[in-house]
Amino acid sequence: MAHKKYILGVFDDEEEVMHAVSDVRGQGVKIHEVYSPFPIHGLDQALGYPRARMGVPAFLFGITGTTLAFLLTFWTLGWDWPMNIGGKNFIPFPTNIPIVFELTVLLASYGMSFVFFGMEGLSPVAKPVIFDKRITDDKFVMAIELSKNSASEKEIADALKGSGASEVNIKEI
Amino acid sequence: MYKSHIRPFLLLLFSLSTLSLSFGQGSADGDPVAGEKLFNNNCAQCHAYDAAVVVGPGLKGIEERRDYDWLKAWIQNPAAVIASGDDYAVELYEKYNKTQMTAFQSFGDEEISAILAYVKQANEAAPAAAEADGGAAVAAAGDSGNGKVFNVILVALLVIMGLVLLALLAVLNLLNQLNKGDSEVIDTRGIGQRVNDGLRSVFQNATVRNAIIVLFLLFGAKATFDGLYGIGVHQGYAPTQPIPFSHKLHAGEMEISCAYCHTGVYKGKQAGIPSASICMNCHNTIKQGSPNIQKIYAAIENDQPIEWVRVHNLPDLAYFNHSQHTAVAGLDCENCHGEIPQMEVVQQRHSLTMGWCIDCHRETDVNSKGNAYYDALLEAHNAASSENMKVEDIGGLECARCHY
Amino acid sequence: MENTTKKYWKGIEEYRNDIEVVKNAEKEFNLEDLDGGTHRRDFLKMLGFGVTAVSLAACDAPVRKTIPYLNKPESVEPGVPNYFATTYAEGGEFCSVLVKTVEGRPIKIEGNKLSSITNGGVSARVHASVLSLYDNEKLKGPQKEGKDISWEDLDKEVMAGLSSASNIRIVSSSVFSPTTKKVVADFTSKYPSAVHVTYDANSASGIIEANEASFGKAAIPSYNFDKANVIVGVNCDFLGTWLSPVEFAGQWAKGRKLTSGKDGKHTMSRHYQFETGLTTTGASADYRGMIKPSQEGALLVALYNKLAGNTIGNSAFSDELLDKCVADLKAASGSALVVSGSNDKAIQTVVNGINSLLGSYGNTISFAKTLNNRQGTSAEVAQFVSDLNGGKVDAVIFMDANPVYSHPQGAKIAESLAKVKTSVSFADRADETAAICKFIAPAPHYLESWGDVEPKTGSYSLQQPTISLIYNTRQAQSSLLAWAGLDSDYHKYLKSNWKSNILSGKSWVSVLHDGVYDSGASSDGTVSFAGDLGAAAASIASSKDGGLEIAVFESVAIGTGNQANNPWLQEVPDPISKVTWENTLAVSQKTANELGLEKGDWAKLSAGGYEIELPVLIQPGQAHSTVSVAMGYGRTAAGKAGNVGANANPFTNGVNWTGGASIEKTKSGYTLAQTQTHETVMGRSAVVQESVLSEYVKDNKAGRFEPMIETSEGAVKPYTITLWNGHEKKNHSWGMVIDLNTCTGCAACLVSCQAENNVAVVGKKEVVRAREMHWIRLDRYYSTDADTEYQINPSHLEKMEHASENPEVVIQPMMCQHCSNAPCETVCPVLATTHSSEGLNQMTYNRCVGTRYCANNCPYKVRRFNWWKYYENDQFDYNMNNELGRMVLNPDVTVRSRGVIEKCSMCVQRIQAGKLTAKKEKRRPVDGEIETACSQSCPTGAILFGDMLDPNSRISKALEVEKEGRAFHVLEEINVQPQISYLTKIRNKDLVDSKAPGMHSATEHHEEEAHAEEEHNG
Amino acid sequence: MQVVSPIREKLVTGGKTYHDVTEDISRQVEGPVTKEWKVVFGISLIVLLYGAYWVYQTWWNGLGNWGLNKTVGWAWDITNFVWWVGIGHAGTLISAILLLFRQKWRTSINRAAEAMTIFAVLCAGTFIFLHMGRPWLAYWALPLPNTFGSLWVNFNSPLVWDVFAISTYLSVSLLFWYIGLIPDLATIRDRATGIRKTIYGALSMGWTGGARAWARYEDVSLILAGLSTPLVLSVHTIVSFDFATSVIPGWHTTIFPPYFVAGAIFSGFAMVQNLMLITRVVYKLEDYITMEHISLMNKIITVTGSIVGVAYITEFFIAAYSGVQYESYAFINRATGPLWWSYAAMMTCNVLSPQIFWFKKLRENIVVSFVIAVVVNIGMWFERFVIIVTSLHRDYLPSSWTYFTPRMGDIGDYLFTFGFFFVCFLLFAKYLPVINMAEVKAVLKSSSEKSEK
Repeated sequence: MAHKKYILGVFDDEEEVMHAVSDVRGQGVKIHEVYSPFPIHGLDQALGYPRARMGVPAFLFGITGTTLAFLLTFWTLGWDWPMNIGGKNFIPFPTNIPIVFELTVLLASYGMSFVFFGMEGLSPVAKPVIFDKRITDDKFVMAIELSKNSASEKEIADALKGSGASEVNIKEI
Repeated sequence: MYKSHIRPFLLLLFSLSTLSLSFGQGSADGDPVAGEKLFNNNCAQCHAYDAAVVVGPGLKGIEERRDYDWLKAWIQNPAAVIASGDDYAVELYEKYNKTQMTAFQSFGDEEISAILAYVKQANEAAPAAAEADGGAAVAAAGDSGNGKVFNVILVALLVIMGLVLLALLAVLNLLNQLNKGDSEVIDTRGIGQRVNDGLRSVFQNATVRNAIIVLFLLFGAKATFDGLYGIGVHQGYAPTQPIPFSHKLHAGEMEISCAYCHTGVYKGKQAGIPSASICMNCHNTIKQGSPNIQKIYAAIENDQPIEWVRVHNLPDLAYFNHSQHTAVAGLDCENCHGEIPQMEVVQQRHSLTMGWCIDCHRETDVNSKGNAYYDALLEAHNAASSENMKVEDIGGLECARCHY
Repeated sequence: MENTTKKYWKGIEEYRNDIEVVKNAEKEFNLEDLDGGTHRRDFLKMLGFGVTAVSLAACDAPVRKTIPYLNKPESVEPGVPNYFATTYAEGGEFCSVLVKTVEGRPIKIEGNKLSSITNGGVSARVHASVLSLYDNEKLKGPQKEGKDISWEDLDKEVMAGLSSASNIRIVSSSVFSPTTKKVVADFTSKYPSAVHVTYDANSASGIIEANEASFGKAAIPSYNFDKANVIVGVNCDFLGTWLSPVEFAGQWAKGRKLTSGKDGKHTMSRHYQFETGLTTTGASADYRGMIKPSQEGALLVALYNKLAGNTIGNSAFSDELLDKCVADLKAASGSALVVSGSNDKAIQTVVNGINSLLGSYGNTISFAKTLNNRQGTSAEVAQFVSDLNGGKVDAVIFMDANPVYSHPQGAKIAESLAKVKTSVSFADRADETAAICKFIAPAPHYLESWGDVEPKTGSYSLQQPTISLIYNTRQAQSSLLAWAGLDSDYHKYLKSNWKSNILSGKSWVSVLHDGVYDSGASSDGTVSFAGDLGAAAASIASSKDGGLEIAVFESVAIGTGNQANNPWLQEVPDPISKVTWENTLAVSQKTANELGLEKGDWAKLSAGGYEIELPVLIQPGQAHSTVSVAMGYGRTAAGKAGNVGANANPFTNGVNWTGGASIEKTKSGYTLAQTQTHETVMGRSAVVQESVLSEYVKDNKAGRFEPMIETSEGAVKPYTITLWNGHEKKNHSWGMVIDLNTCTGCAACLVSCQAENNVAVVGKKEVVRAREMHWIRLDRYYSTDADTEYQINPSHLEKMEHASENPEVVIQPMMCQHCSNAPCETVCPVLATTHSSEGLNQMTYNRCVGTRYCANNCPYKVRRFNWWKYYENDQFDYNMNNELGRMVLNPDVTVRSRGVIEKCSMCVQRIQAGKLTAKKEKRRPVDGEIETACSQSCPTGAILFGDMLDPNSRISKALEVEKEGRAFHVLEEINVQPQISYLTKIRNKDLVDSKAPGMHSATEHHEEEAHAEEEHNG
Repeated sequence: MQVVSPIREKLVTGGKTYHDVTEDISRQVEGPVTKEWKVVFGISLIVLLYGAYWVYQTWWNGLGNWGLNKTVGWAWDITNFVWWVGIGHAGTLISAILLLFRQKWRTSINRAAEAMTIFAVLCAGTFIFLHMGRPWLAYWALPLPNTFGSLWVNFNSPLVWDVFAISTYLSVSLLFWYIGLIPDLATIRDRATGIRKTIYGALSMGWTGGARAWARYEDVSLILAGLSTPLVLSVHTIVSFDFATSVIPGWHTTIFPPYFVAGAIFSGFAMVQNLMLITRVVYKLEDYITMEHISLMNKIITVTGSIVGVAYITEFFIAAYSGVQYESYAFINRATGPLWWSYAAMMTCNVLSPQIFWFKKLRENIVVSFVIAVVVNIGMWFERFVIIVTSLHRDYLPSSWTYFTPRMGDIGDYLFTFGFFFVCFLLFAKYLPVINMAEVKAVLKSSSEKSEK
């Protein structure tokens, strides 16, 4: 497989990288991704990403949990094996509400998290592309894939330098 | 779930035959219903009610052959009748290999006339009964057939699943190639190689690999789970017994009633393992020479009971009463023990797990007919429901029915 | 164990081989208990149908062997119990019983309803006797000087000794068996020097001697408590231990039963009790006075004087209560009964005088049939002791007697006994006396024996073996016959004696079947009093106040101590003090304060040169300046369970009390093994409801506490408010009605339940930690002097915790209430406890994971947790820790494993069995056919069990009238809807005298104050 | 609401740069274990092993090793359970609620607090198993299909609710904690070599720190916080149902849910305070865990302590006002009965002792803060003991009234959980970053104009 060539602009400050993003994008350069040691608010909008809608899977999984919990409690004690428990009705309502709540939360949180892991390809066996080891320390890296841009390597590197990158590196992956 | 659909049918047949029997008029003033029970428990292992010879002569027409007083004397103490030099008695004794009939001293007029009434009535009703037997056999055959059908469906499903998998792989392979954009390139690999490569590429896909790992874990967990629940379930257990007693011979061919040896089965909690003395009722004359029969002799001489191996073991925490299921519910032994009369070596046919018990209690109708205990219950049930009254409906699923 | 298993069963071939190995001891987890090896097979070969398990390989199915009978007895069907009628007769106590045997082993004692004396009542000790059968500390065979000997050798040596003896004594407890008497006579005719000495550990010598002097009849008459309208007991625990308590309790209860409704019985006897220590009789009495033992005589003399209007002697005794009592007695002439438990001839003479004055003879007392179970007199015992000490006796045989332990001069007897040339004991173990005897010819337990008794003239009761001999033992009668040179087959002897002397043509088999036989014989019962009252009064007057007096009493559980090694009995809480596993020094709070004693102290009690050290019990109702100590404890050779407490017999002094005692505190900080530590009911009228007769007559609901819940529609009854639809009971609705009026707290139900339900014994240490396992308990509440009106005031609540000086007592049997809205069921996470459609709260042990939430959430605190494994555990070395002791286990009830909850199941195994019987016979169960262990054994019929849906059952009928009367549910206001109803306790007391909660407000305030003052003065 | 204002002290002092943050916090993960760590770990391990001996005793021989009896069926076991669950509330609460309220000061402490939550909940879970008579059958409390029929579980039972609540809470807390750890694990991965790189690499699940991932990450964190907040409140509510739904006077109280939750926050913050103060000294993190943090924590402790105090008084009022004899007796007995000393201990430790934080001097005194936090935890233990034991030991029928005396088994099993907790916490502190580097970096500027290069 052919290696892809990336031009990396390394920044020292989150504000600089924010400015750089609009700068670089303004010059018509397609940014592959911006990496940072911590979340930078507004960066995703600046990069033109759609809003992260993690609430959708959370809601779907949550509603699944609610349904499952109701079905489980009603079916087991109401239909499968009704038992006289302390003179109460066979169907455990509303005494099943805590169960329903807990299962809703459990499924929502795990479902959402696993969807997140899946979307980001996070898994213990994942082989991440690390452009710069300092990303997780104190550097902010803007990666630009050369092949996806019409501009030349030099142009892009200059653009990066111009918007405040402390270094510009090139990496083939 | 377990073959329960034939049970009502059998029950129906059983009750029909009983019904027809009870409507027949007995010649003697005995009660043929009581007589049937007595006959089955005491006589049937050596005598047939018809003309067939089992150990002793068939009883068809016995009242024509001998008068009542003679019969009474004979039943109560055959040895005395033989000793008295009665011709018929001595002849009988000689004819049947000098096998002396067991004495039934406790039988009075009531019992004897009841048995005689039953014999007579049974012979009259024999054709009907034969029909009933046939019906039952058919039902049993249908049942085992069902099991096979189920297996066939399973295998078929598996095959279909395999085919679907192959098809999917092929599609995937095609897509893969299209994706690579080299569809025009003529694939020079052999078909085996292609499948191989296709499979490899599939397995190299992280998602597929993860999915397989997850599936494997799930199946592993399920298998462990099932295995753990299977601990203590000994379905199919068929231990070797100290004496290779054949139920097929005794219960099957000889048609000895179960209750003759398992004396407690209609009376109490345990069916009971027969004492050596019960074996000796017949085997003091029959097959004396067999080395296995000699073991019984040895046991009696050495005063050392035979140590049988229990086949059906319920945990001690479960209370099971045979008489509840036999005498009250009217179930056949086969319901739980399988087709014992066909078993050379007795085997535990059912899982005997609680789930198995519960399933039966959910699906079995209460044998409420003619039992005043259930009258009010039945009335209340029928008023509220159009379905038959199941064991479940009278508390058959409650914990303290079996656990206390 | 390995070596002994074989020995247990040696005698078995002689009888039927019909004993089953204990199957249920290995319940639940213990599948691989069997250790293989040949000894076990040998053991099993002699047994009948047995189930056991050998684990061959860990993964394989455990091979369970099933061993059938070699030759099955016709009467035995594995799993189907058989019942045999027999008779408990030990140490002068008797009871006609039915014995439930399963595969040849007796597992439960039930009352024989055919008996005209005990009427199906059974006492705690009789119930427990089935466990004594399986005591593995009994002798396995005859012994000579501690070494095993064969019966032949023993016979030879004993006969040699007897023939050379010139002065033989047979010492036995009262022999009321006609055939045994004949055996003794036969023996005596062979050995003319033999003298039969009747020695009762707790004798009624005083009554016998007084009756001889008063009426010329050296016997105990029959008492009819049911015919008495006024009963006066003076230190006489006739409901617990005196003479024939099961019979008396039944009679007494007849006079105490009340029924509500228009046509109900609204009368009851009035019962006065004057006593030293608080007994179950005193607790059940309407009026109770506290007297010192030295005052017994004075009280009776004063009573006589007041009744007769003339003076037989001076009496310093005066008491308001006595005056009241006199008035009532006078009014009830002809239907009054005065009894005294004293062993003093003079006192009993005065009692005879009083009874004859009241016209009791022929009415409430009858000599037409005498009570034969106490025959010993102190004179003949004294003669024997002096002969023995004087070295005049050269051969002595002890039969059901243990004087070295139980006689006040036991130590001296032991010394002299060692010098006797030939001494034999028939004891089942090397007890205190037998250990000193040269020979022990162990007699089997009564359940292994033939025999007969004639407890009352013309009323016989037969004994038959219900199990073959467990050890190599021989009946005492057989031994005596053998030594007399006769055929030692006592069965044959008994049968022939009955055929020729007793049966008068009746069938032996039918009598044996029934177990009892009434010949109708009676003597002329008319008597006229000819006692010397003056002399008696003079003798009484000479006995002076003894300062600190020790009263020795027989406890309900242990009695005279002959069954001391019975762990069931040791763990029975005393009906009053609730102490288990030991005897105590009971003193009143006032005396304790004076003597500087406190709860938790141990003290040394000494009098007449003898001293014992025991824990102190502060006992409400105990007379001041007295100490009560139970006899029957302090055995040294009873066994592991029995050697507890201290021996109080030397204090008996022939009359059960000693004066001039001193007490000295030795240590403190001890916790008594009490099952109930709180004294009062804290004014909780939802728990105990009581009233007095006069109020009850006016209003059947007197004393009832009926909680109402305020709603928007006004006040409604609690059960009308519910969130749930409830579940209809269609088939049966099992329930109980418990009459607080007739419950005496005798603990028969408790032991019966323990036997029926395999309830574990936990031992003293665990009782101290409040972990006893009993499924039924007898809550005992004392009244308090504090105002019982509830106030939010800590200091007042603290006052409510203290019992009155002489409290009124309520005893309330408490077991699982089988609530229809059971709080325990709701909280169980795993559905181990659910409700049946027949109203039972079902506890499924094998589902239980042991969170104990149910126990916490039980408002009645009736659930018991298995803190340890109580079987096959050396930490709990009681009956469930040995092969033999486990034979008593009921095969129909699971032995609970460690870590599960258990509780009263309302004997569901019996319900199921009863229903099955009915189903087999195609009918509905008949009322009374199914009985729980507790209801069945209650001598007073206080517990009534039945199907509340069966309109013809006794319980339905009782509830029908009592619903608007005495029936109440405990804690009705929390709306758990129990299946158990209680009937209010009604005392035949004047309203002003009542201490019951709520009764105060019914009377005028000043009256109450005046009365309180009176109480203090009295 | 706390708002970061210019006059406030900096959240992180000492003028740290991003790299300093990485260095300071990764140092302890990467460096060799210190002597202090070894000593403390050794002690914890000894305590754990000693406790394990008693756990073995209770499991092998039975619950008889405890001081329980027929009347008091729960005492130390459930007291410890509720206590640990209560402590376990602080972590998720700090992370979740403070995240929702955008309280930035949480960043320095949330990691340790969440870890503490998990270990505390595990300790609580230990008691769920320990208190069972037959713990090997604990799985019966789960609704698994089985060969018994299938026999299910009782969804009416608060214990089943507990099973669901505690397991959900543990799972979700673990998830929350772990998701928070991922970026920091990546930091360590990128600094590490060899096997450590592999391990931390696997643990960090391939985190790269891309903007898209961060955006989703933030969203996930926020939603998880949103889910965890009611979850946290529900857990102790459900734990309180164990008591509130029963019929036992003293337990049967509707005030329990809020009162338990307040108590849980109270004890949880106290425990966080304790651990924080220790970690701060041991790992020299004074610049991250500042006096501001300590002071804020103390204020919360005072507030929740007072809420709990109000609840205690309300209970008494309700008991008296209800007119129910059993109810009012239960409370009078609490305060004046045989176990009055436990009530006194509870009142002193929980209600009175935190009031000293009204004084700023004391609030900002580290020793006082530490001592009071310990006292509060003792007090909260007594609170549960009071609720459980005093209610049980004298309930409806006076005949069953008993007293409770602990035995060695009670103490040993409690020690076991202490050993377990500290061993786990020390391992965590050694092998994982105790402070959320990513979050601290994000707030570095919240208080400083511009981080120095």
